[in-house]
Amino acid sequence: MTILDITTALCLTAGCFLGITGGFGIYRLPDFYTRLHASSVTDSACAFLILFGLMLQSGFTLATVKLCFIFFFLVLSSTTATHALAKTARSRGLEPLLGREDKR
Amino acid sequence: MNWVGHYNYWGAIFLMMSGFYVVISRGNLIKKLIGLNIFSTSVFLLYITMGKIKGATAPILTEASQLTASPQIYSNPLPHVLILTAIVVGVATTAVGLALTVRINERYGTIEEDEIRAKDDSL
Amino acid sequence: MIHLPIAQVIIPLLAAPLCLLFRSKHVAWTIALCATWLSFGVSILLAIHVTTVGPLSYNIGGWPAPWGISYYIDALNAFVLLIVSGMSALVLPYAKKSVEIEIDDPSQPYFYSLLLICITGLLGIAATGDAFNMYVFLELSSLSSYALIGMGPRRRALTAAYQYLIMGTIGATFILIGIGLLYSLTGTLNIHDLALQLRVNDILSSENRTLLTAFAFLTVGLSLKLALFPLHLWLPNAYTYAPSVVTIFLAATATKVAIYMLLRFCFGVIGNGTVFQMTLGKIILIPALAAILVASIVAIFQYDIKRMLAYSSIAQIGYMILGISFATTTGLTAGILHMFNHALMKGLLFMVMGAVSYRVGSVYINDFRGLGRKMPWTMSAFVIGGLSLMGVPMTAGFISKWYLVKAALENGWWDVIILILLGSLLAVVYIWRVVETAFFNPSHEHEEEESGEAPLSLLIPMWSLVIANIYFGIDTSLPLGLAQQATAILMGAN
Amino acid sequence: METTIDIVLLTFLCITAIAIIYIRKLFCGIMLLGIFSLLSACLFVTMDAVDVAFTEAAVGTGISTILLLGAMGQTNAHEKRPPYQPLIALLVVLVTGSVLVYGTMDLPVFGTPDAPIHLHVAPRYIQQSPIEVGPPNMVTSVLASYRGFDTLGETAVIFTAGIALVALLGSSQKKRPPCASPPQPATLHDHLILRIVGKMFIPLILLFALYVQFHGDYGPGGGFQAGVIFASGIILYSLIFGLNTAMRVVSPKALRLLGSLGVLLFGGVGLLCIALGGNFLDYNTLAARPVDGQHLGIFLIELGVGTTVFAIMVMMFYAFSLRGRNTS
Repeated sequence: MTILDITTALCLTAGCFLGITGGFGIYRLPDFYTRLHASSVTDSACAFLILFGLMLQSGFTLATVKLCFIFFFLVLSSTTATHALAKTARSRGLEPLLGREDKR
Repeated sequence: MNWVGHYNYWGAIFLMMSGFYVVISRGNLIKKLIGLNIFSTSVFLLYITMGKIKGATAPILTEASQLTASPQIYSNPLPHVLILTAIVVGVATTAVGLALTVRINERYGTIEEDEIRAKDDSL
Repeated sequence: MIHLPIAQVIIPLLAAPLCLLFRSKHVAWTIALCATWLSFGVSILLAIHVTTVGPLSYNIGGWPAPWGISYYIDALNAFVLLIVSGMSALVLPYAKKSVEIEIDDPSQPYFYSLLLICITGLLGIAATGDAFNMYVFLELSSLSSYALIGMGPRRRALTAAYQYLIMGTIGATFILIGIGLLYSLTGTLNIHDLALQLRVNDILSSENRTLLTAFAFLTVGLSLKLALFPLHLWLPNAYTYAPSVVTIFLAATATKVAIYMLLRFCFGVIGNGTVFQMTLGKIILIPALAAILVASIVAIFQYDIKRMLAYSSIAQIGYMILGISFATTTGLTAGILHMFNHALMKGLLFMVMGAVSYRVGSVYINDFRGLGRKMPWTMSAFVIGGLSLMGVPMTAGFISKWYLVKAALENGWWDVIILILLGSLLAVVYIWRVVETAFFNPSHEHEEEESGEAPLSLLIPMWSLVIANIYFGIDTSLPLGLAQQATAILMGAN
Repeated sequence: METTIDIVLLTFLCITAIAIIYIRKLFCGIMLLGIFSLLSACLFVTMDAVDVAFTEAAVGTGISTILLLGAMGQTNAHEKRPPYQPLIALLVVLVTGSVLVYGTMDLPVFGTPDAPIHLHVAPRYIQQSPIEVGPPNMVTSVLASYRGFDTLGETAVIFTAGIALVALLGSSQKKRPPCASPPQPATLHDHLILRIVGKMFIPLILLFALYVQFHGDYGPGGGFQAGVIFASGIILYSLIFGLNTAMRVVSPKALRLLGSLGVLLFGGVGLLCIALGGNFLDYNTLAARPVDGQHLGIFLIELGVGTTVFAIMVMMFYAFSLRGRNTS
């Protein structure tokens, strides 16, 4: 059990935890915009932690380069997707539920 | 406990049957196609299950495997090839089915089987 | 010469994309015509080769049989290839005029391309010696026929095509499961190797549950494809609403090819005289008899004549399956022979329907009033086709019915013989209905528009089938010889 | 470990399937189908079928979903409750399922190395294909060489689907009254972020497609997957910059041409082999050394497959979106 392994384990555990939190959030949070927050947790921190954990294991190989590519792709695509979702929801007239006193 | 080893087949069979159920019990034309997709994907699962060997790797020769002394076990590549073809057939069928659905919707104004039948009978 | 088996399939396959390269419908039609006649020529050469020299095998890619895909042409394959390519060669000259009024101009190249692919698929099934390759080509032919049916002029063509697509795909998936289970038992996909491995590994003699299931799935899947009685629901609509040309072609060939697959798997793979086959024969006997009776009775009550003929097709498929279910030499010969004869007569009858709808616009029974005088050639072709369907001596239909009765006699199944004759009697009833309307009922007075005889390009293919129907009713040596050879191969497979 | 992942994925798949049965919103159903495909792709990876997983992910989650959504957008997004109790359906399914379970009783246990299918034909593929054919990826050698004819059939199938779609959906376009000014299609043109990110992504997607096309010998991939990915690049382009722009980049006419040419290239290689004295698709004849010939042959037919698949996939997308625009 080297220090690398321990770091990997920590990263993966944290990533998994965040992933589960994200899923739980999507299920429990009340409206679209808050759920968007939950899903972006999964998209960003969770994915990053898991990828980083895996990179530590693969060392300086082609696999790491590929993981880097995935990371790069995720950073771009997930942020853009979230943006597109939010924008579409807004332009279709979906009102946020939280913060409106009459609904709560 | 010989039969427990078949769990993977049974999982595939359960999925197959749920797809089959959707196809024959639902009246919505798109839903039927969704069911058909599940049905065929699960058949693919059945094939791939047959080709798997425990402890084997994907049937791609790597340099690392050539260096080791012990001969590497590979899973059977033939089912993979068959399923690659079958996936293509599946998506082709789905596409044609959807094209028909779109046309039916244009001519009948609905994609529910019973409503279509009612419109045909009323003529 | 050695490349004949592959040429058979590859000519129409490559002609299909060629059709699309040129926008013109005339060019597309010409390409399709050339391709079908070429492949018809190839199939004749193949039949000659098979009868004189013997079976022909061809390793695609140069890989020997169980590893690569190989084509294997014996008498049965050659016979089916002859039916399919012969019918397609007759249908294409017919298609030109008929398609012109039923399909709009920009779609015509696509139509011919799809038709060629459908032909390719059916030829591919009949030529290949590889179970999975069979599945691929089965899907190729089915996929194109869904689209072809959906191109029919009325809106119900779409629902018919959709229904066919769903049932056909379920059938194909069942076949895929069956092939997969067979593969898992033997490790091979080549049909002859399958038969060999089943014997070598002693799977046949033991009551192997997987083998039983594999055949159950293959049989049900193929029954869906060949429209055996309770699974026939897609057929009447598909045949009724498809464009005339497609109906002619599919009615004459598609179900026959599915029957060929059934024969290949049930006799070619598991061999003759096994327990499986006996059970299978008994199981498919009931739906076959039910098909003959029920479908014939339903046919009597149809007003749309195309639909009537579609139901009659289901009944005729019943005859073929009946012959197979005897599992005797005579029975099989009868079944295989009826594949050929039914292609001749149903092709002819649907060609008449195409000509009528070309001139009159629809094929309801009322539209047939007085047609006997207006379109004498067309309607007399109908009469001859009808006679052949009933099984009157001197027509092709008689020969297969005769062999069927003979097979039943050998088994001593008197009740079956009575049912066969009853089926013929019912055919008399529904054919007579049309003949009576056409020849003895006066036409509508108010209808003054001149609907004369069908154009020559429709009449010539039609009358070549008339001649074939009579010729093969008198000189039976060609189909009977091939059918007997095929039977000998199937029965001697063990 | 493998078994655990396997069981977990199977459980997920079962849950998804049950959800699809119950859910009535078609949109959710389609999305769940995408998830189903992705999960089964993962399962394929655990069962060593990487090529299959790749294709399933590209087709099941990508193209199928796009096509289904395209069709749904033009029809109804909600499924009505069936008017009858589907008891018969349930019965049929139960009978079929139990027959299948009965049939698996005599199958070899999952994962045993001495099952018949591992003993008879496959060993030659595994042992000889690197020598006889060349590519380290055995799936590619079986797909393109040993069973190359199946692949030709597969290419023909996809070609058929494409022309069937055009024949069915493109036929009655002329009957519609031409609009004086083409209505502005709903694109994401005003979305700055999407446009910029899209511009960054599309070249990468196309590059990746080419990598998959030419790397298929060494890793998972090949003509089919490459074609699908290339097509998805174009589809993304048309989503962002509008259908009209995309159709100026890749016109439907060019697609029809490419689709036909791909099949013809494949068949042409086969015919060339005959001309050079071999059997149909016998690549050994293509070069002096058999292995070189195999290499060249596989390269060419993969190119044919890729071209056709790319053309037909984009063609299908165009057919659906043009139809949608005309009806709306």
